[in-house]
Amino acid sequence: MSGINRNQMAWRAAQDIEDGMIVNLGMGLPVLAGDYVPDGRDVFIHAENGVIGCGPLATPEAADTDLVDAGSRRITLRPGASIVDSTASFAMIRGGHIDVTVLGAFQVAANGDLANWDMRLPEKGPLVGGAMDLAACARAVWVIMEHTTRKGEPRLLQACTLPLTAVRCVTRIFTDLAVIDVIDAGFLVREIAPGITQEELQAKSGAPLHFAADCRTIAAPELAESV
Amino acid sequence: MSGINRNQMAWRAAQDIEDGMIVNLGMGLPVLAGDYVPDGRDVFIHAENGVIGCGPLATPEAADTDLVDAGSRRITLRPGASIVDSTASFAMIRGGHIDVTVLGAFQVAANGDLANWDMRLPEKGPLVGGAMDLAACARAVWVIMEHTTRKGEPRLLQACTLPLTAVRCVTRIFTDLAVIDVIDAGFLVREIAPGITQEELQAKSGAPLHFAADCRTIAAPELAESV
Amino acid sequence: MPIDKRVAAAAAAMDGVRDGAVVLISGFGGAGFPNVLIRALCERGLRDLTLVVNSATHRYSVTHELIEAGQVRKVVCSAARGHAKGLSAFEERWKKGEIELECLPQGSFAEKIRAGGAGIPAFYTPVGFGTELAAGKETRRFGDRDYVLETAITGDLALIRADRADRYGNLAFRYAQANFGPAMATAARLSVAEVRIIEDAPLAQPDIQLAGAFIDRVVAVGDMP
Amino acid sequence: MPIDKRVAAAAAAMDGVRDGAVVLISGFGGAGFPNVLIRALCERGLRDLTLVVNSATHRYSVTHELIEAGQVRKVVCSAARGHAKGLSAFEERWKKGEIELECLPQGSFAEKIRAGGAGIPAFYTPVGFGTELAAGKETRRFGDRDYVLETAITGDLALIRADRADRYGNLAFRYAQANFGPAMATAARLSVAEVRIIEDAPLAQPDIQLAGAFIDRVVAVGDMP
Repeated sequence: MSGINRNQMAWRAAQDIEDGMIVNLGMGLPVLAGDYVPDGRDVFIHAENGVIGCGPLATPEAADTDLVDAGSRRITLRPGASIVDSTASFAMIRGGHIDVTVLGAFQVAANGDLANWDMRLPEKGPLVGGAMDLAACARAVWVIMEHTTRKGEPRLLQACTLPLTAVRCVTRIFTDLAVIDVIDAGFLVREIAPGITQEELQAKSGAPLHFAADCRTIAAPELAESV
Repeated sequence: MSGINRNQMAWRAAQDIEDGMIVNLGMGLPVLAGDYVPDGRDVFIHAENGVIGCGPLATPEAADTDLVDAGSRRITLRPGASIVDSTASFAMIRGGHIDVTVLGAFQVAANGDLANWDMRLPEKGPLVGGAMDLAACARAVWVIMEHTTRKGEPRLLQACTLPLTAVRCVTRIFTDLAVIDVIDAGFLVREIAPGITQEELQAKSGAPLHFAADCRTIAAPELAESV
Repeated sequence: MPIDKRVAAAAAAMDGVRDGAVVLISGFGGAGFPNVLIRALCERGLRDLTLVVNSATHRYSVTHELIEAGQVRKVVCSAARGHAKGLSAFEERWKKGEIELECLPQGSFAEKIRAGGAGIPAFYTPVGFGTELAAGKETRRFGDRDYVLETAITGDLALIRADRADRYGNLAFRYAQANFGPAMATAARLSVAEVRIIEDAPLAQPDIQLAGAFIDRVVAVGDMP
Repeated sequence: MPIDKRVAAAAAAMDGVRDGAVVLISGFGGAGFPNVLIRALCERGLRDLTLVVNSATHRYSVTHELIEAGQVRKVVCSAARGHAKGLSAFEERWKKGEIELECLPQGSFAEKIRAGGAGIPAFYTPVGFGTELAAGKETRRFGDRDYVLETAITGDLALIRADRADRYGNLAFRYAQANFGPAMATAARLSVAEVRIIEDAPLAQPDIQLAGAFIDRVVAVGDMP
């Protein structure tokens, strides 16, 4: 039971990014989703450090120390991009001006609670960054994550056990096994990876799953897993 | 008993504006004070609409609809001037970044309470503008006003009878008859207009006056009263 | 589909605005009045509007046309007094009890709008404490000073004026033209800008003073009349 | 006397800074770190500093030099984790209880500093509600949502980096260089900027992104090393 690969997960999330949206992408898989936004959809990617309209990564020759995203990556600007300071950038986030944020996560609860910032690493200091602002205030909060931990423990839970990022915020989850909405009744499976049964999915989840009447198979193209 | 004229009042207030200060001037006499800042003192005049560094009024040929002060006067910019929006302009005021504001007033109380925004005109709507922000938050609040009303009633009072602009805010008052500091004990007369006795000044004031040990005569140059 | 926020006419820029709308209107000190948009709004003939505007009446603004047309139920402002000798259209109706008035210190007016756009439901300010404009408002002491609790303002529609725009709705202002405009654009559900000119090319990044993210529609109207 | 905020050397720009100072330091995402000023501060050999800085440790910043030198008592930040495999200088001292840590959501961190410079003693934000970062903080419901009360941050010293300055302390930033700098400059008693270049002529009005009113001293340090 393998599910879809990480590039396919990013691809699948990207399909739901709508034309004209302002989108904030967390590090890792969410940023990768940015590369798979379908052609013809005009999207502004926001970075917490104030860039409104991130373009592709800069080539080594074009790289500029001052033109970076929140992950310190040297980027370019898309046409129509602008840049504001941190106060204005977070005013924009908190004020509900980000249409969707796509975040990584450790755990999501059936009521939409999100835990994505603190794994309780005993040796490391805490790092919250803009995660709480984005999770609490973006109009839609989507998560991309593996359906279970490496040890096989479920990440979809009745209640999160790790420290929360924000309460009742997640609206959609893209995993290697399914696409799941969070609704009042809990987890609603919309799509399921090829070859996975509903029973198998439930067995890998820590809270009851509802299945949409029109629940279908995730239709992702073949995409080689990046190294 | 005439006291000094309005130009001399403005001149006198201007002498206390220090080198390097950021100053906000209310309409009328306070703006006039801006013209009398001694040569060689480098001052930035702030206007509530966001201009930091107002220059002289524009000539009719140079006048620009978009380059105005808070009183809708077409102005110029001084070297080094910048302009911010209203939110930032009032953040600057409220944050204590204006060294001194010079305001007109109807009444000042012995505890520094200021009444300068509402004369209770029965026919007119209220107009507070930025007066409360400036009075409550500038580092120093100075008032230029006639010592009494046209009817001869005192404007320096034990307690204001008109609606307050801000409590305990005024630190210095320039009238046609005196220069008065507001200290914990009440009004302290620092300077007195030529030919006015302490008894005459007290008679025209509605609260006890203290007189500084070194109280002296206001030394204003001859300045013709403007028409 | 390439983003394109340009609208050909001011009338079309008012599509969807309804009776009872809360309308934020920029302009201060004679600069930044979106007079073409205010007239277009007036022509829709709506009722029960609330205007959030620094001056209820200003000699360079045409808000009085909305007021004279009986379209305004309430005004939130810092200045409600006309310049002329007689009563302004606003003052006349206000005195008769036909228009409700909320008068605010100008900095609180600006900050409440900024809060509305920035997801801050309420904040404390020292301004107004001990005055009748704070009557009935909650107060609280922090350190050795007293503060007034002010809540956010949001609106259904923002009308603002800028100098230049591009198809993305990015705006550049001249001199003191911005004033309340940038904050208002962040605080309204539908934000419309009138500008002197819409450039064919995107505005250069350092020239952009308000991100197009906050603007829904932009209309080129040429110079101020 | 003509205003002139230029200082010849970074060391002189630290004049008057004392033990126990609360120091606001800009920089985020790799841009806007005032590394020359941080080193100059370090060379003063002060004690018990509180650093208000987005990242306790960042691979493009030299705040770790202050930490390694034992000059830091407390860090207020949104990111307290090093990039390297091992413990960062901060993490090591924090684990030993030698440095106090206040970790904040980044937007609350920014807004608290903005509030400090804008005369707002406290504000409500939805961010952090229901999380351990809001533990012990006052909460309040407005409408159908719960909010956390956050109080202002002010400092004794702000160290920020910009691209260009003039004698008045006016600043222009490049791209994402501004980040926390403008807010920090408004919130500190003494605000110092390092810049690539100080122009002889005043910066043009539309180019000024932070008014010199907020800057006390400016030092030209050339390009980032």
